[in-house]
Amino acid sequence: MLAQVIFYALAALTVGSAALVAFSRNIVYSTFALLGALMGVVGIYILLAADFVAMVQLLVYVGGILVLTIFAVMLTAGIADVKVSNRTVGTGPAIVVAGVAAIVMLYAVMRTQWHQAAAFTPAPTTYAIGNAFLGDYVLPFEVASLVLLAALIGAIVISSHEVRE
Amino acid sequence: MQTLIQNLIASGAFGKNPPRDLVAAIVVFVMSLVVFLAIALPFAGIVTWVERRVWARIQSRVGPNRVGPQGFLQWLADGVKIVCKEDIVPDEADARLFKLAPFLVMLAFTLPWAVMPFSSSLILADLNVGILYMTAVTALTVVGVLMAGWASNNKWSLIGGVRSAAQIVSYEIPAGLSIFPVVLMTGTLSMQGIIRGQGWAPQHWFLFANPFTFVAANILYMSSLAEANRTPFDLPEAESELVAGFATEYSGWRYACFSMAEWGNLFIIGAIITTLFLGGWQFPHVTNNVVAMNVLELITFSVKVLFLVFLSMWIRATLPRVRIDQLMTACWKYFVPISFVNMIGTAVWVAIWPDGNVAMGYIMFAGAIALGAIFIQRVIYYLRRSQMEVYLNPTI
Amino acid sequence: MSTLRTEEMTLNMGPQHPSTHGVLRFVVRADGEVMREAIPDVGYLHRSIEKIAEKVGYRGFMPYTDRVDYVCAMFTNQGWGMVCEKLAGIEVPKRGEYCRVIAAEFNRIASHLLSVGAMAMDIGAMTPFAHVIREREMINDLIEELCGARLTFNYMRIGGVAWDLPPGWREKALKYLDHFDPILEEYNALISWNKIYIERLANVGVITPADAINYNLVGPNLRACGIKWDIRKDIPYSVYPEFEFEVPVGNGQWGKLGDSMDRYVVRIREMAESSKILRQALEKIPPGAVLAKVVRNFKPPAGECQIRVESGRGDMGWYLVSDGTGYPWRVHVRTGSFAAMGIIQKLSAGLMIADLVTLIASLDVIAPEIDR
Amino acid sequence: MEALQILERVKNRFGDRVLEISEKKPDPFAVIDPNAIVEVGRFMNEDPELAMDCLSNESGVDYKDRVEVVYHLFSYQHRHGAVLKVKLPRDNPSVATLEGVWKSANWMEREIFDLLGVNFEGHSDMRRILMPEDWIGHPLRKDFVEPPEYHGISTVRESPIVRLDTKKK
Repeated sequence: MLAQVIFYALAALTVGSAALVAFSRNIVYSTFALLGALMGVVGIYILLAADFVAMVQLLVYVGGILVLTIFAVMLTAGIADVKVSNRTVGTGPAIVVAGVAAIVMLYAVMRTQWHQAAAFTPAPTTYAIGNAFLGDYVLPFEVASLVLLAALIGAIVISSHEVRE
Repeated sequence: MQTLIQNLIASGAFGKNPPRDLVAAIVVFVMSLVVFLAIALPFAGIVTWVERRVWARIQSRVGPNRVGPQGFLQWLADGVKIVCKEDIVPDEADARLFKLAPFLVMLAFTLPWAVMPFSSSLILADLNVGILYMTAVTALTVVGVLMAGWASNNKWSLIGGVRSAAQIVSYEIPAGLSIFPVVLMTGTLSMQGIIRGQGWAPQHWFLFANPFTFVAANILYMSSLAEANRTPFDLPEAESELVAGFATEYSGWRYACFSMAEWGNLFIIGAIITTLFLGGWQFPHVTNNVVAMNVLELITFSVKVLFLVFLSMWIRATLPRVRIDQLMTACWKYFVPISFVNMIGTAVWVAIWPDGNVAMGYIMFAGAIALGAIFIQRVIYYLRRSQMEVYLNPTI
Repeated sequence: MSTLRTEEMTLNMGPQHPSTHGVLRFVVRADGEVMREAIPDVGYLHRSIEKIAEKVGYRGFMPYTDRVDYVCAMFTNQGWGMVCEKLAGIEVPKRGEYCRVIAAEFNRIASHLLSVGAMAMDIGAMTPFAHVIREREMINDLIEELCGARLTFNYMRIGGVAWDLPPGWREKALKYLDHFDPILEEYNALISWNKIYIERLANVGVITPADAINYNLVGPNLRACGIKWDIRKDIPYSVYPEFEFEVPVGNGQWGKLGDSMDRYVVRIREMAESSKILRQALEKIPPGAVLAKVVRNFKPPAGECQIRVESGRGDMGWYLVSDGTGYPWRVHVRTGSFAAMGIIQKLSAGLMIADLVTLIASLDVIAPEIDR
Repeated sequence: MEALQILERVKNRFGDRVLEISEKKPDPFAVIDPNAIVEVGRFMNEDPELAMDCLSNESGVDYKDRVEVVYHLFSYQHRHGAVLKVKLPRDNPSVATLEGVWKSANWMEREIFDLLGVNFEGHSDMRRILMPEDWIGHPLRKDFVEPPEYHGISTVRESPIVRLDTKKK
């Protein structure tokens, strides 16, 4: 019961913040609303006893990606004024796309045979995640690392090119 | 209220043992409050007084010495004064975000106290991912700072906020990477687990476990200073350039929130480094009395942390501020690569000596003592030289 | 990628800003942290001292000269005294000149100390400021005993100085110098050879020698560009030819010639030289009168002349036009800070905002001296 | 070179455009035709024997019947100096700027413009420098009368010694 209350509260926080991100006319509000959405996800992870993932979510998404996003937004033209706002563009096509996506997802949700997992006792997940990464899933893990490495090198090449110009 | 709780119990909201779980929840809540009100807030306050006194000593001044014995109650007086001040929200500011920002900063300052390992039993929650939690929640500060910087609608504040964001995001990488050598050696992320992996004697501390951890400890300390906006990395609030950076437009208790978080963060920095590298609360087992042991451990932990806090005050009083490009260069060109080397080096070291190398511990401890002796000798040399009694004005 | 364009930000720095040394204002156009341009806006401390001179007469103007540059007021005193003496052909007694030199050199040390401390504060270190103020207070104590004032001295008169050295003052001054010389070493250990200081100052705000002359930079700012030029040595006045001292020049040891670090180091070295001059002056000071006989209603002959004094901020030019009455027809002071401010706009392009602060500090501008 | 020799050299070069040479002690000076001041300045800057590389001082003087701009030139190379003057009419005085020869002229000319109202033709940034932008008049003119108030701030003191007790009503 309490778990349900907390879950719905967190879900409301996540969805509400996400809606604010989408609908706010102020780009800075949108960015800061992301904080609520990401924190809601952190809460849901904790509720699911995924302690490690929750912390990584907090560290990477809130501490890293969110701040980078804000940082990028702060470099937008005219940002020094608090009354910054952004226009909505392409409302019509967006509604069509969103509608189609909603229908597909609803269909999938209805068709899926949901089964409830048995009650579990919270246990540390760090070891399990570590073992999974370097055991069963070592290939995907390494491939992902390689992709990231390539992206890093690409970023360095592009930025050094810019500097030379 | 009572009916609500009874209803909640009746509905099974607290699991199989309603009264026990409810009590546990309330105890945790009250303890958090007590820890916050009884430790975090006074600590942040007292540190302001200590800092001003230490600073004054270094600058050959007296410092605040009027309120209470040796001016000890100065922090209370300042606190009362600042809370009584008018809380100004500038007309042109974005009032909502402007008011929200101090809370976020305070949140980031409060959350780490939950896993603060004061002693072997005095810890609110020995989280399985304690050290990760600590670094993750302190990262929330930057969101508050950015919010304050933008919402103030002051260009200097905005520059302060953007500087702060760039700085904290960058320095989180070497700070995070410097934690990994210790995690590699202990195989746990729990605060207590890391402390239990070390001994009470300095040669058993992770600081002296191998050369890589020693470097990692130094990088972690410097990066933490940068994350906490302390000199020489206090660019976001550089008085001489940005006036007070993101806090320029704040006044009254909202400003107090920022400064309190800043000073309280010193304790958190000290606690992280003490836990990871300085043996935490480890104290030789001198008595079987649990309470006495805990008190001794608490004292050990506090002394180590306060030494690190004092060190940061010393640094602040001595060093000038670096420039933003130098700050970034130091991080990306030096700290990050060195941190990676530390990680790999520690991994190799652990592979060769899985149980650690005690001889190395002794050697490094001896080396550290020698370095410290040279340093203290220099300090005494300059102290002697500046000893002087020249008062030219006959009226003094 | 060429379409990517960042927005330029126009910042208002000052007049109430902690590191604009009084009330200066800069309009800074910045691209992020890098400045495109910093346009100085002065005049917030304009009191029309030159106009006041036309109303208060020759003797009455002496206290006003203190306010031209309150950090080293002895030199403005001396400048006004010298320009009047030159026009009227008054000979200052030897002891009077010595008193002037002693007071002025003490004031130069105090001025440079303040400059060094304020610079450290602008870079972000608070401690050096407290330390230099401690030394400066002792100098102020000495000068207070000499003339009764700590900031706006009004010590000199047309034809000499107001009072002779008090009894026992000479010994005190020498004792202070014994204390000061090692302290200077301590400053070097604390500030000058600090890695962060050098990194912050070297290669910042580089002025070429040609620019320095063209923009009429004077004093330590000029010497830092490698030009060995000191009014005390090259257009000797007062009794300076009787003393042995070096003229420190910048050598670009830490970066390019004429950068902020050079300006800083020149000031530190000049303090040591001033101390040398002071020792010699205190040793050699002859007995006699300190004030020439000047008629009470001082009226120089009609005419005009200009003199140059080496003040703490460098060559200070006093231009006086007299019409033969008891009131000067026109007084003009050309000060070092005024010229130094003129070059900031040129230097600021491409610097960072933090560098502007150190640049102002290294040029050692004093707002009242700019505006007068 | 002595100041008089310098002025003679300028006189030889420019003839009657050097209107007058005053040998009066202590600082002799030459009065230059206002139309020729830039040429004279450039010559004195570039001539290897004079090499006046520094405009040490530039000030304006109001003589009630005329306005003079005084140039104190100086050579770091030869360590000698000279004084030039131009005499201008009191109504709308105007002279060419020396900014192109010596950069230091920029601010000093702005100051003269601000305080004495001399217009420098060709100056890159002819704005008031010390006085506020909206100030009326030029304070160092001899006939300048201080306005009684500026933006509602009174500049007049009723009596040199204001007795506080008598002011209270």
